[in-house]
Amino acid sequence: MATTTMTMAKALNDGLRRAMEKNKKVLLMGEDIGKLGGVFRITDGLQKDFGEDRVIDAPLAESAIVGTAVGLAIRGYRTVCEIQFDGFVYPAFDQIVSQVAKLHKRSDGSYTMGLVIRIPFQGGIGAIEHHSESPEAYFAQTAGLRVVSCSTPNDAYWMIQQAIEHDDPIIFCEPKSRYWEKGEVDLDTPPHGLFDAVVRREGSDVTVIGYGSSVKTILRAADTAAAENLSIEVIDARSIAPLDLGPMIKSVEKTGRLVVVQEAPNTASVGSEIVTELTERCFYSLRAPGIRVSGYHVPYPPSRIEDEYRPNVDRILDAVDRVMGFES
Amino acid sequence: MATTTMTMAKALNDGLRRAMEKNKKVLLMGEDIGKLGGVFRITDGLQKDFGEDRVIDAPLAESAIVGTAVGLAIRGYRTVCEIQFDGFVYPAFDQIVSQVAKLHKRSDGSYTMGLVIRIPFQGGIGAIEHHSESPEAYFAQTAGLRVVSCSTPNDAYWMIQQAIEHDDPIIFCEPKSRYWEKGEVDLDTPPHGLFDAVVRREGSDVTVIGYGSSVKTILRAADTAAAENLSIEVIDARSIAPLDLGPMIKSVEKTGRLVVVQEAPNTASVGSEIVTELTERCFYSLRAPGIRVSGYHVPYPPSRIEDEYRPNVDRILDAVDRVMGFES
Amino acid sequence: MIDEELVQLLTPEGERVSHPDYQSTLGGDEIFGFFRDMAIVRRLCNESTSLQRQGQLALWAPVQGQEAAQIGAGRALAPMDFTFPSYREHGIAWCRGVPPEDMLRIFRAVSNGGWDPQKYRHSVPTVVLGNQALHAVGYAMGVQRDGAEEAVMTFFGDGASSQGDVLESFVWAASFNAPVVFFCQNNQWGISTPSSLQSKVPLFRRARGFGFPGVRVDGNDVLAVHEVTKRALENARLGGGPTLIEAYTYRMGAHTTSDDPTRYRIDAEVEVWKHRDPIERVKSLLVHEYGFKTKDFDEVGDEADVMALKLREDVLAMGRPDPITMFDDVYAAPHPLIDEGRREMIELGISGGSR
Amino acid sequence: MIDEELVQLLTPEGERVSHPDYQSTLGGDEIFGFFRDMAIVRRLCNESTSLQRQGQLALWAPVQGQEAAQIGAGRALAPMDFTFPSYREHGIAWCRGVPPEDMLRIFRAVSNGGWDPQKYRHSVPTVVLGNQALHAVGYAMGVQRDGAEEAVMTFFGDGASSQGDVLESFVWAASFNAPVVFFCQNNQWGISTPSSLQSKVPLFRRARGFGFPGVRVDGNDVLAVHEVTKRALENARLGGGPTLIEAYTYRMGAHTTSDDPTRYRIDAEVEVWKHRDPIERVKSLLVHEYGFKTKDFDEVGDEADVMALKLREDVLAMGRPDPITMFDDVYAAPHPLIDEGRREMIELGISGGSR
Ligand SMILES: Cc1ncc(C[n+]2csc(CCOP(=O)(O)OP(=O)(O)O)c2C)c(N)n1
Ligand SMILES: Cc1ncc(C[n+]2csc(CCOP(=O)(O)OP(=O)(O)O)c2C)c(N)n1
Ligand SMILES: [Mg+2]
Ligand SMILES: [Mg+2]
Repeated sequence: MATTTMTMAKALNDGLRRAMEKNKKVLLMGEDIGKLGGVFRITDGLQKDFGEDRVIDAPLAESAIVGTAVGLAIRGYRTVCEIQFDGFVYPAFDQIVSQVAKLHKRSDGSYTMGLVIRIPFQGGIGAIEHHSESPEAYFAQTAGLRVVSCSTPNDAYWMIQQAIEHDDPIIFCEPKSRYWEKGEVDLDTPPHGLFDAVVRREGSDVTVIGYGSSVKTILRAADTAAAENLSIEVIDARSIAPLDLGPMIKSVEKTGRLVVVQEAPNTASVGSEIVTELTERCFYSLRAPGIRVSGYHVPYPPSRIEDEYRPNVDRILDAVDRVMGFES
Repeated sequence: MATTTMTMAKALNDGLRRAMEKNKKVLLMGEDIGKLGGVFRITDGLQKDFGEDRVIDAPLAESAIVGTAVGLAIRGYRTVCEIQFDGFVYPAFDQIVSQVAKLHKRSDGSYTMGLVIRIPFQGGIGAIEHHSESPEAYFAQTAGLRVVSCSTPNDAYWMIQQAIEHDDPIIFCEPKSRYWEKGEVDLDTPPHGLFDAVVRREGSDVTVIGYGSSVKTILRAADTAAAENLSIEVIDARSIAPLDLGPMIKSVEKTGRLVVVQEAPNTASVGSEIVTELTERCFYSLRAPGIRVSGYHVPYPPSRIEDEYRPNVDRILDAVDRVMGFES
Repeated sequence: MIDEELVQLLTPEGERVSHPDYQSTLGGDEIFGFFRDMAIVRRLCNESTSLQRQGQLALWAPVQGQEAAQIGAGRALAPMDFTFPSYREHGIAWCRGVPPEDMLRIFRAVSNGGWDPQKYRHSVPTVVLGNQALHAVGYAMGVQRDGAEEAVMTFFGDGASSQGDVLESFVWAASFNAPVVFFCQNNQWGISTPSSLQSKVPLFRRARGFGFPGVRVDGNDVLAVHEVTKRALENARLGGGPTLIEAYTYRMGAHTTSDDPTRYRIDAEVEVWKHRDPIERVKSLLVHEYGFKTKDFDEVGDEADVMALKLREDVLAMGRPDPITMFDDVYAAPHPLIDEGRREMIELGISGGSR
Repeated sequence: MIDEELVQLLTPEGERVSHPDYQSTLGGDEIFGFFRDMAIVRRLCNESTSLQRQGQLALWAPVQGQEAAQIGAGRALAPMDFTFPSYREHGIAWCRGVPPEDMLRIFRAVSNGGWDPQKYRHSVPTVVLGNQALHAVGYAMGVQRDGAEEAVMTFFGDGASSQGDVLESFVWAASFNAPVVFFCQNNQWGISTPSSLQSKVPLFRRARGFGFPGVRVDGNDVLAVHEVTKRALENARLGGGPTLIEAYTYRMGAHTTSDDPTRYRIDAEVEVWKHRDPIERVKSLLVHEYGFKTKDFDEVGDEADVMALKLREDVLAMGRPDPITMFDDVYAAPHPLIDEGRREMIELGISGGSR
């Protein structure tokens, strides 16, 4: 097993490179992704190596980035669109919801909507407004789309390749605050299927589920809790839509307690969905209601106070305490 | 008490008229709302009476309809935007999510975002694609917005006026399949606050919550159930965001069983939100998990089979049976 | 309509006029072929309207008045070209070989599409105004990358020309010099909205400001439309980049069968345009210049009747789809919520689950 | 830059040139005022850059090179006009009277806005490219309805000119003949994207195709920008409708302090533009034509230093907001989720709840 250590940013870069080497129909398109390599340098060097026809610097219009990727998909190309920041995906919302999500169906399967929309999402980098949002629920809600998120370099490396190979359109959410953290990457074998939830840490008292940047925060909370003899099982959802409920059900049946962590606000969120589904399926096992730890119901705040907006170790542990204390 | 009988379409028309008479700053803007009176005739006659400056026929661009309404709000006008059909609100999504929802905050309260976005939503009229969608969760999720829906002519008459008077931006969802159904309208007194949930029928065995077109379907299901001695309490959520949880909690504490009905698919939906919130708040009262009856996770189907997509009496009763049978 | 900027080769009376840049080199048989196409499409439209009135269709979007625009353009296409229509391009679909009954599936509300777009190289209808213009540009960028000598054409209305997606597609087509022809049918109305609200100046001029040529053509003159489109497509195929064609025409009927145009437009306007009927003028040319006879036209009428009869039969035979088909082709790969939905539908007895 | 279509009144060397349509009637004191504004704005920009380097700001978007475009335009505004900026319009904000420290609140990441837009009649920064153009048109439609003689101006870049919202705002401004001036600062770059990717033809020409005039002005010539903008604003106030002004200029610095322009542009290009510095040329004019002296310029330098010192102090004094302020002004009316959030924050001890 050839493993190597790299950042998530590099893992994505390598994953994209490998996908482009494998399949000549794979294109990249986005704002500033060429010479600049993207504002996060995820596509660094790829235009130099694959040319301007395959790594396409886009005029500044997100609806057009996605809309032309649809046309390219119809022509048999696989385009990986880079949305520069989460808050700039909304101009493309119409194309995503009305076309990307529905054209396979509308054409009775004639069109393959093989395209990936990469979105650096969630906060934590001290950015100004519109650069720290968590729009995943908008897409999770939309039939016809799939939504995934990576939380480690290894996942990033493999999931981006799996997403590009997949025939359905995929919203690929990258936790930008983790881009520069390093981890082991296995260059030979993908660790999991693209749509698998994964238990990141076993535990017996409470199940805590999250995705993207939250996973590491939850793991930290689990460390702290362990010091107090509280055993947290940590699940990385990875696939936000569809949810891989199997491992989650198994866990909740074991622990009887559930906390879901996300940076998006509560209302009609992925967290609400996880709680609802698991409550329906594990009703008799649950010894307390499932609780969400989320961003507050406000526009993402100025980043000097973003740490108080985003779920942190304290808030997660507080929620854990609440579900633990429910019966006592 | 002056009451009169009229359709929901007429009630909305009268409500708009009254709001325009009361406040000269109220404008209407939308596609075909002038001479044609809108494709549903909700604005019938209003341009004739209030002039082209107050009832503005828009060039065909939804982002511009909402974006200019933002500018008008900054200038002190209150614009009621008509989106012709649910499926055509997405081009305006960016303006709604990034500007309408956030400008009051961004300006530290200096800007009042008093505007109403009317969306004829949900299916049931035998239309072609994009004319029958239920986009409410996208907006419910978005901090800074409020989302309401009327289910009767009386509510339509009053809620549209209350929405126009309200200082926050409001997504006003009109159940288009009910436009032509008649009901009593009290011309003197509003029946409820804009954000109040209302018990439409008292019952003791199961709480069934819905909004918009679903309310009448649920009431029909309750009739059928009553014949079998099953007592359903029917709640019209009316305010989709924020939810008025008080009456819902009271009801679930009484019945111990919960079903939520919506035309939108399940994932990260308003239904998921209602179930999650009520499970958290009524955990010990619930004798079965809350269940959603929703549209399926598919693009809205061709309308010849829409009745099998939308929650109908049978599917509601099936869900009621399931929550009733849970313990037995 | 006396307009220097308007390319016209045939007057409303069916007389040829010369144009400095365009001339038609078509022979009588070819022109008769256009007549035939237009007559059949009109018949198809009338039959569909009556099917709708009889409750057999949920809706119909009439194309009457725009036959020359669509046949002139559609017949300029090469087989390998690809087209991205809006919802009113029945004439284009006809030229692409889409079976008439397939065109009606969406209007009978049994499908959201209706035909195999890859087979006919003609995309499924796009109902959201303007979305398809970007698809066309993207497809054209694919053509470029394949080094293929193919053109792409997309269709939208005067109303849709105000949508951001159409305007962004102009930016992109120019930036990438994409082999795409934008075909805007300015039929003077977008439901009740007059085209003057979308633009105070002729729409075709918009292209120039984006850096590519725009042409206004008499959309009721099949010969002019054909020449202008042929030239634009050839130019695109040879790497010359995009063109915007504004076909100046008129929507003779209602927006759709749900619409009531008497609420917003005056009869006199419709009357004026009746004299510019696209079929009459070419018929007149065929009679006077090429000596076609009543018999010849009657034969086309008969052919159209046969088509219409078959169309009617086909439509009536289109049953209600099994509801479980709503789960087909939502995703290319298995999906748990699709499986769950199918299972529920079968359990509830809504569908037998046969497929 | 030798371009017939470019309105220029002052060469890079500071020599006057005549133009058939525009001439400046300003006196020396007024021109010196412009110099002062530009010098102070440049100082503000430099101070902010250094504050960012010292870790006191999260980000800064430099305006260096664009001072003439912004001061020329900003000083053409009347007090009652209303302006809708993007994120780089520090010069416009300066002209509107926004206190410099307020401009920096967003960059210190303590606010998403920073000033009271109604007070200064200058909207808060719009970060989503192009959104503000529609707000400006809407506001202008309000001005029309009020029968007021006011103009509205909105600012965006060459990059943003490709966004659907900007293009739709052109459609609407033309349709409603709105009293709005679109001021596009073509600074040649949108982060790493050259303006040639947004348009193959000069951007100002786009307006004509939408039915209103476009003008390209030397954006480094404060006199020309001032005259062109003044004319466009007057025209708007008097019911003449919209104008697009393309101020042809250059972003001398990085896109923001997070950007590394060496990755995508060559030094030689920057060098060329150094010789077109907007401040140098007006200084030269002031010296040679009006006899201003080193002392006069030094005084402005001193004034700028005072401003910069105060700015630094003000910024350093800007503490971290109490987290509970995130719940303020989300809604105008009470909202249960806001109450709940506040409560939770107090219970968790994150905030004392003081306000
Ligand atoms: C984004 C969007 N908004 C609104 C509609 C509703 N709508 C359908 S057709 C139409 C008018 C379109 O006019 P035009 O583009 O001129 O095409 P025509 O119908 O005349 O062929 C409208 C407003 C839509 N389909 N899509
Ligand atoms: C809708 C949207 N997409 C992407 C971005 C990210 N972004 C910020 S500035 C910028 C470049 C803008 O260039 P231009 O309009 O020329 O303005 P300039 O920065 O040169 O002043 C980009 C791509 C954004 N802010 N909004
Ligand atoms: Mg039209
Ligand atoms: Mg720029």
